[in-house]
Amino acid sequence: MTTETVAIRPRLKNWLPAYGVYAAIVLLVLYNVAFTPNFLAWSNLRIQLIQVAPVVIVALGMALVIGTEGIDLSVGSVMALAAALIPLYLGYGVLAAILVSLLAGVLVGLVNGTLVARVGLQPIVATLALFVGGRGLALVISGGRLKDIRNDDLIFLGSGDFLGLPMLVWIAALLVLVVAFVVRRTVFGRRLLAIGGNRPATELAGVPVKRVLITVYVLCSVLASIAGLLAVARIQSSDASAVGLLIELSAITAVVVGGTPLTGGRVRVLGTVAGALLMQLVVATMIKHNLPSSSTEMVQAAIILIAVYAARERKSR
Amino acid sequence: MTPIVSDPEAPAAAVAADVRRAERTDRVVGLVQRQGAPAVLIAVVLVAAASFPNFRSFDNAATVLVAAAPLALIALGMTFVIITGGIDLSVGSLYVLGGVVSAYASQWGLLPAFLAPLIVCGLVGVLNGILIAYTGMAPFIVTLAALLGARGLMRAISDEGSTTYLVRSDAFRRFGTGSFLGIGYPVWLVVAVFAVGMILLARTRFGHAVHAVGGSEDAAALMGIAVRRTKVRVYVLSGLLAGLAGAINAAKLGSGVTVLGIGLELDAIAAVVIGGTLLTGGAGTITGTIAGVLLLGVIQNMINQVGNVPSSYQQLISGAFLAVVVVAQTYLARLRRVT
Amino acid sequence: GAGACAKSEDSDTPAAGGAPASAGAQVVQSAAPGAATCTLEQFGGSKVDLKTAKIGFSQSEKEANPFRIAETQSIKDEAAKLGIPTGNLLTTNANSQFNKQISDVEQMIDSGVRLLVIAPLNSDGWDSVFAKAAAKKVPIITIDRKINATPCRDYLTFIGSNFEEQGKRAADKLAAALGNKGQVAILLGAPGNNVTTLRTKGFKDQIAKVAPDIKLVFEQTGQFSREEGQKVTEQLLQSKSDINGIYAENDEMGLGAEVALKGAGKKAGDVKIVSIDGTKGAVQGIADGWFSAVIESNPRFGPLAFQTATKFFNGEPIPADIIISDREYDESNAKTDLASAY
Amino acid sequence: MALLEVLDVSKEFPGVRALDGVSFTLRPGEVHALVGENGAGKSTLIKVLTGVHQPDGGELRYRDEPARFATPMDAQRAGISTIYQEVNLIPLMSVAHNLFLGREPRTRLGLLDEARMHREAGEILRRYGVTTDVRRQLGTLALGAQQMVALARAVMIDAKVVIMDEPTSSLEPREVETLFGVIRDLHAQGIGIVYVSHRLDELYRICDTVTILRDGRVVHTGELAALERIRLVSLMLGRDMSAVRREGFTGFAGEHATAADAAPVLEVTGLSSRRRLHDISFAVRPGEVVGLGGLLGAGRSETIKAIGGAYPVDSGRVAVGGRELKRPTTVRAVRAGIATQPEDRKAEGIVAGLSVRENIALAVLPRLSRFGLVSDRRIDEIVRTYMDRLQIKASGPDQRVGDLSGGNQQKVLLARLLATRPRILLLDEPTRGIDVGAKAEVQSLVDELAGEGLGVVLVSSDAEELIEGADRVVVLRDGAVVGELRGDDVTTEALLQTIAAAAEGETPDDH
Ligand SMILES: Nc1ncnc2c1ncn2[C@@H]1O[C@H](COP(=O)(O)OP(=O)(O)OP(=O)(O)O)[C@@H](O)[C@H]1O
Ligand SMILES: Nc1ncnc2c1ncn2[C@@H]1O[C@H](COP(=O)(O)OP(=O)(O)OP(=O)(O)O)[C@@H](O)[C@H]1O
Ligand SMILES: [Mg+2]
Ligand SMILES: [Mg+2]
Repeated sequence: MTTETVAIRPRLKNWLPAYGVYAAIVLLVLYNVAFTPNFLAWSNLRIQLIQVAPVVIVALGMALVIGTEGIDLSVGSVMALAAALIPLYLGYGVLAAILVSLLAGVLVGLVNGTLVARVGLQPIVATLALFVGGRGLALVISGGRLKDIRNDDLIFLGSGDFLGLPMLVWIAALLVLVVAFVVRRTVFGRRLLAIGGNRPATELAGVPVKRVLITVYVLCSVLASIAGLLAVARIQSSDASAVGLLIELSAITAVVVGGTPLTGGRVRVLGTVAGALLMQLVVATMIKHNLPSSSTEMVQAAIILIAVYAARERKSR
Repeated sequence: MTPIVSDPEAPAAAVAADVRRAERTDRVVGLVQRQGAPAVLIAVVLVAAASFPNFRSFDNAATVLVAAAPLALIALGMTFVIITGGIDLSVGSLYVLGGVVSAYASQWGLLPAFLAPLIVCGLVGVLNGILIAYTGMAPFIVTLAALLGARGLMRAISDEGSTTYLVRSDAFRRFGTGSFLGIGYPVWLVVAVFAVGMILLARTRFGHAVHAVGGSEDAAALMGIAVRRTKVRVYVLSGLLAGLAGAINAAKLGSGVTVLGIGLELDAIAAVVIGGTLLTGGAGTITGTIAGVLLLGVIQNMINQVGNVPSSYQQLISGAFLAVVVVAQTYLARLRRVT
Repeated sequence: GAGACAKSEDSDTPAAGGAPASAGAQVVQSAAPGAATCTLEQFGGSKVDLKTAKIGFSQSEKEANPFRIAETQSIKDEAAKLGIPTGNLLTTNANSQFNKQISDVEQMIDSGVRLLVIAPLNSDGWDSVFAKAAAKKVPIITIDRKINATPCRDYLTFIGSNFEEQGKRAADKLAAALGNKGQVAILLGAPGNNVTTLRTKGFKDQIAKVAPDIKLVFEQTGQFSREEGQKVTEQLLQSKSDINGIYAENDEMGLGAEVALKGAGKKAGDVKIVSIDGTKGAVQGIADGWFSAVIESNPRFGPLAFQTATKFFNGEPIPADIIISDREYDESNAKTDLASAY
Repeated sequence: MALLEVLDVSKEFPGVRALDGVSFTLRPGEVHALVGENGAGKSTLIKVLTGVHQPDGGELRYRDEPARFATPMDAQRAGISTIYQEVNLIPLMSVAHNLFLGREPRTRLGLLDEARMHREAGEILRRYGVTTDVRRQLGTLALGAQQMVALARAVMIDAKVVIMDEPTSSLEPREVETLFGVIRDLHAQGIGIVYVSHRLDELYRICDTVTILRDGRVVHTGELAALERIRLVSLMLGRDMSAVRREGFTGFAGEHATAADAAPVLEVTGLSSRRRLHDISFAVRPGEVVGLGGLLGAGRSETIKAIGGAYPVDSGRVAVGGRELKRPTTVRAVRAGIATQPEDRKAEGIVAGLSVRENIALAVLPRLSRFGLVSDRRIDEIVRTYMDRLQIKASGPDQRVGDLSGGNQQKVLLARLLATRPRILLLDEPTRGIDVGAKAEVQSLVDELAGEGLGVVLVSSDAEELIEGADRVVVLRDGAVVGELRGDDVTTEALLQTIAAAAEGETPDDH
C-alpha cells in the first residue's frame, strides 16, 4: 500500500515546520544587514552569542523535559538558587562553589522529578511549587543582598575568551553537542522520546520510566544551575532576586519556536538553539532601532504565533 | 475429566466483604476528594481564627473577599478553559489591559467603563480561541503569545505604561469602593457571576459540551458536539472575565494602574488546581475554584496577621503550601481511582 | 508643588561624615514658607501613643536591593530605638504586586493599626485604601514615592526625594561631565513605574534646558536590574559606538553598564555614567573613574517618619511634603563619603 | 428505493487512497454487512457517510436526494446514527449525560432537566440490559456496558439509518444477544443498518446483504446468504479459495507438545489486589498455552497486568522458572522474561509517533548498546529479523507506527515483545480488531512460539480462538478463579457452562 513516493512527499511538506525557524533567522539577518549599522561586525555577533548563551543552556534542558510531554517552570528559580549559593562557597574555591550550585540543581531536579514521576503531579503544577518557593529560598539564602563577585576564575567563565570565542559560547556550544548526542545516540535519549510518545506503553516495555523522568528533570535543573552560575560570572555579581526572572518563558518559547512540539515524543536540539537565536535577534533588532518595549513585546508575540503556526502538525482528520 | 472448580463460596464471601469495605472507604475518600479544597479551606480558616483574634473580624473577612474578587473572576474563566483541557496564560495581561481600558473609558460613564474592557479583552479571547480551535496550535503557546501581545498593547496605549488614566466616573468609582451590607459591591458582582458560572457549567448544554470536549475531544466531535465553537467560547469567556476583573479593579483603585498582573495567570492556575480541577481536562468544579482562590487569600492574610514575615520567607511559605495541598489532593484522588 | 521648593544646585548638606552612627541620615531640605500644613485637628484624628499603638509599615518591593533593604531596616531600627515592641510594628511586603500592597494595607487597617507608613509601589490606585483609612482616621505617611491624592485628607504627608529633581540633577551632572555636548543614552527603569517616568522627565527637561547640544540618541529599559542594564548597554555599544554618556535611572543599571563598557574594551571615563541612588557600588564606581556622579536617593526614612508622626500626634503642624535633601557624590567627595553610601 | 447511497466516492489521506471509486447502497430495513481486511477502508467509508470526512470526489445521496453532511451533527440531525469502532463516549461524564450529550432535555427556563434525564436514561438503558446507576461515571463501567450505552445513544434518536462499526468487539455473549435483538427490532421498523464486523459468524446470523472492500475498492456486493463463507474470505483477502481452504480459519494447529512433568516456567500463587483480584493461582509449563476465560470485567486484564508488574498487588507471588519476582514492577518483570501485550494497543502498546524501528527496539535498548550508546547496526539487525519473521508490512523501518494498519501495529508490538527473548508471553486480546489474514498470522505465530518452548497466557473474548489456541483454560469471574478446563474439556460448551455455573454460584455438573 505504501510506495516510495509516499515516503518522499511528506518530507517535502515537512520542510517548513523543520526549517522555518532557520529561514526566519536568515530573513532577520538580511534585514539587519540592510538597515542596522555595524550588524555584521564580529563584536556585534559576539554580543548576540554571549547574550543568547544562558537562554540556550536553559532551553536545552527545557527541550528534554518537553520531549517527555512535561514542562519545567522552576528553571528561573534554580538559576537564582545557584546564584545565591555561589558567593557563600566561593571562599572554598571556584570549584567548590560551582559544585555546590550544581548540587542545588540536582536537588531541585530530584524534587521536581519525584513529584512528576512518582507522585504523579502534572508537570506544570509540580514545578510551580518550586517556581514560587525556589526563589524565596534563594533570597533567604542570600539574605536578599546582591553580592559582588571578585573571583577572577569565575569571572573568566563569564567574560573571558578562549581561542577567540567567549567562554560562555564555548560552554553553551559544548552543552548543545552533548544534549544533541544524548538525544540521538543514547539509550536514555530514545527512552525519553518514547515516554513522551506514550508513557504507559513505554512502562509496559520494561523501561524504567520513573528513573528516566527523574533524570530528565535533574538534567534540566542542572542545566539551569549552570546558566545561573554563568549569569553570575557574567554580570560579576550575584542577585538572587533578578537572575533568571521569566527565563522559563524565554526557554519554552525557544523550544517551541524551534519546532519541538509541546505534546512530547520529539526533541529538536538545533531547532531549539535556532529558536533562542531568533528571539535574541528580534530583541536586539528592536533595541538597536530604539523601539519601545511595547512594540518588542508585540513583535515577539507575532513571531511566536507565526513560527508555531508554520510548524504545527497538520491534523489529517 | 471434571472441571476443577475451587469453592465458589469462599471468593464470593471475600469479594462481598471486600466490596463493602471498599465502598465505605470510597464514600469517605470520595467526599474529601470532591470537597477537598473546601475542607482544607475550612481547616485553615479555623486555625487562623483560633490563632489570630483579628482574623475573626468582619472587616478583615470583607477585605479578604474584596481582595480576592479579581482573582476569583479570572480563576472562574480559567476553570472553564482547563476543563476543556486547555490553558490560558494571557489572563494576567488582559486583566491589566482591561483595567487601563476601563479607566480610560470611564470618562464616558459607568457603562462604557464596564463595556470597553469586555469588548477589548473579549476580542483577544476570540483571537485566542480561533487560533487554538481552528489551527491546532497548543493553547499554552497561543496564550503565551497573547500574554506578550496584550501587555505590549497595554503599554502602547499608556505611553509605555507611564500614563495612568484616572477613573472619571463617580458612579464607577463608587462601585469599586462602596459596599452593601458591609461587603463591597465587587464581591456581590463576583457572587452573581459565579452563580451564573455554576449554572452555565452544570445546567446548560454549553457546560456539558465543555466537559465533553475536555473528556475526549474526538468522542465529543463524533457525538455531534461543536468542539471548535465550544473552545472558542471558553477562551472568549476567559478573556471577558479577565476584562471584567480589570474593570472592577480599576474601579476599586480609582485608576488604570499599569504595573499589575505579572504572574497572575499562575495564581489562577494554582487556585483552579487546588480546587481539584484536573489539568488534563474533563472534570472540575467551581466550588473547588472558589475554595482555591480563598485559600490563597487566607494564607496571605495569615502571613500578614503574623505581621513581620520577611518577603523571601513569604514566597517560601507560599511555595511549600502549594506543594503540600496539591500533593495531598493527588493522593486523595488516587485513593479514589483505585477501584 | 514639590518641585517649587527644591533648591538643588548646592550640595553642601551638613555632612554627618564624622559620626558613623548617623552616617547618611536624612536631612529635610527646607520647608517652603507658607506651604500648606496639616495638624491633628485639621486631620480629625485622635492622639495616639506610638509606644503602645499598633503601627503598620507596607513595603512595596522585595528587600532584595540595597535601597529596599536600607529602607525597611531603617524603619525597624527606629521603631526599636523608640522602644516600640516588635509585636506592635506590623510589616508587610507586596513583592512588587500592587494589588497585594493594597490588600496588605487594608488588612493592616482592619487589624487596628493607628499609623501607616507606606512605601507605595505606584502613585495612583489608592482610592480604596484612602476610603478605608479615612473611615478609621488612620494617618498615612507615604515615603520615597508620592501618591497622587490630597494631603491632610487622603493621607497625612509625603516624606521623600523629588524624583524629577533627581533627574534634573543627574542631567546637570552629566552635562557638566560632557562639556554640554555629545550623544547620550538613557537606561530607563521598569516601564510604567512612576520613578522611571519622573526621573526620565526631569532628565530630559533639564538637558533640553542646559545643554541643547546633547543628543539623546537611545532610550531602552534596563528594568532597574544590573543584568538588563548590562545587556542593553552591550547592544547600545554595538549600534552607537560613539556614545559619550549614559544616564542610568538607578545605580544597578549603571553598574551593569560599567561591566558592559569594560567588556567592550572601553576605559574608565571613555563613556561618562551618571546614575541615581547612592549605593556603595556606584559610589565606589566614581572613585574608580567609571561613574561621573551619583545622585543620592536616601532610603533611611525611619527617623524622619517617626519624628513626623510624633510631632503630628503632639498637635504640631506637618507640611504636606517633606522633601529630603539628597546629597550627591562626585569625584570631590566619593572617597571621603563612601561610608555614608548604603 | 435507496435510503442512503454513495456513488463513486473517493477519499485520499496523505499517502493513502483509502476509498477509490466506492459505490454503496443501503435500503430501508436492510442489514448490510461491510467487510474487509484491516485498512480496507470500512471506517473511512462510514466516516464519509456521517460527515466526519468530506469525500474528495463522488456523490452522497440520502433518501433519494443529494446530501452533504458537514459535521457528524448534521448527519445525526438528518437521522443517521453511528456507533464508531472505538467506544466514543466521555469516560469522565456520567452515564446519563453521555446518553443525552448534545440533545439534553431542557426545562422552560432553558436549563437542563436533570431529573428527566436521569429518569429517562434509566428506563432506556434497562432495555439494553444495563441496570447501573445512571449518575455513575461512564468510565467506571465495564467496556461492554459502555458499548451498550453507545448503542442506546445511537438508536435513541429518531434514526433512519444506524451504522455500527465493530460493535461486538467488546461485548460479552449475553450482550451480543441483546444487540442482535435490538437489530432485529430496527430491521422490523424499516431502519437501514450498516454492520461492520470481523466476526463472520455474526454476519451470517444477522445480515442480509454484504459489501466487501479491499484496498479502498468494492470487490463484491450482493446477498450474503448466497455467498459461501470461504468465498467471502477469499474475496476479502484477495487470495484464491483453495489457499484459504488449506490454511483454515484460525491459524492454530492444535495441541502443543508439553511434557506434563516439566517444571512450570510461570507460577502464579495467591495473587490478590485491592478489590479486583482475589487469590488467583495457576501455573504455565514451557510450551504450554494457558487461556484465561471469563466474561468481560472478570479480571483477566488485571491478572495479566499484575503478572507483568503493571498492576499493584497486595499479596501473592509470581515466580519465573522457579525464581520469585520480588516486588514486581514492569522493569523487573521484563528482566525476568515476562513480556506483556496489553489489551489496548493504542493507549498502552505502540508509541504511535515513533518509527517501526524505535518501537521494536524500545524494550531491548540496553542489550543493543554499549556504555549507554545505541548501536544502529545492531538495532537494524534485530529490526530486520523481526520484520521478516512477522512479515510486517511497512514502507521501511523508518515509517511511523501510527500510520500502519491495526494488524501491522500489532505485529510491531509482538516484535518488541519477542525481541526481549521472553520466557513467558502474556497476550491480552492479541487479535482484537485485526483482520482475518493478520489474525491467522498472529495465531500461528503463537503456536510457533509455544513450540519453541515459551509459556503463553492467552486472553481472548473470541471463544473459538480461546478454545482452539489454549491447551488449558483457567476461568475467572469477579477477579477469582472459578474453574479450569483441561484436555478434552476445552470446548466452547464447557467454557460457557463453567462461566454460567459460576455466575449462579454453583458447581457445574459433571459431564
Ligand atoms: N485520518 C487518517 N489519516 C490518514 N490515514 C488514514 C486516516 N484514517 C484512515 N486512514 C488510512 O486509510 C486506510 C483505511 O482505513 P480504515 O480505518 O477505513 O480501515 P478499516 O477498513 O476500517 O480497517 P479496520 O478493520 O482496521 O478498522 C488505512 O490505510 C488507514 O491507515
Ligand atoms: N465492577 C467493576 N468495578 C470497577 N471497575 C470495573 C468493574 N468491572 C470492570 N471494571 C473496569 O473496567 C475495565 C474493563 O474491564 P474489562 O472488561 O476489560 O476486564 P477484563 O475481564 O479484565 O478484561 P478482558 O476480559 O477484556 O480481557 C477494566 O479496566 C476494569 O478495571
Ligand atoms: Mg475500522
Ligand atoms: Mg480487559
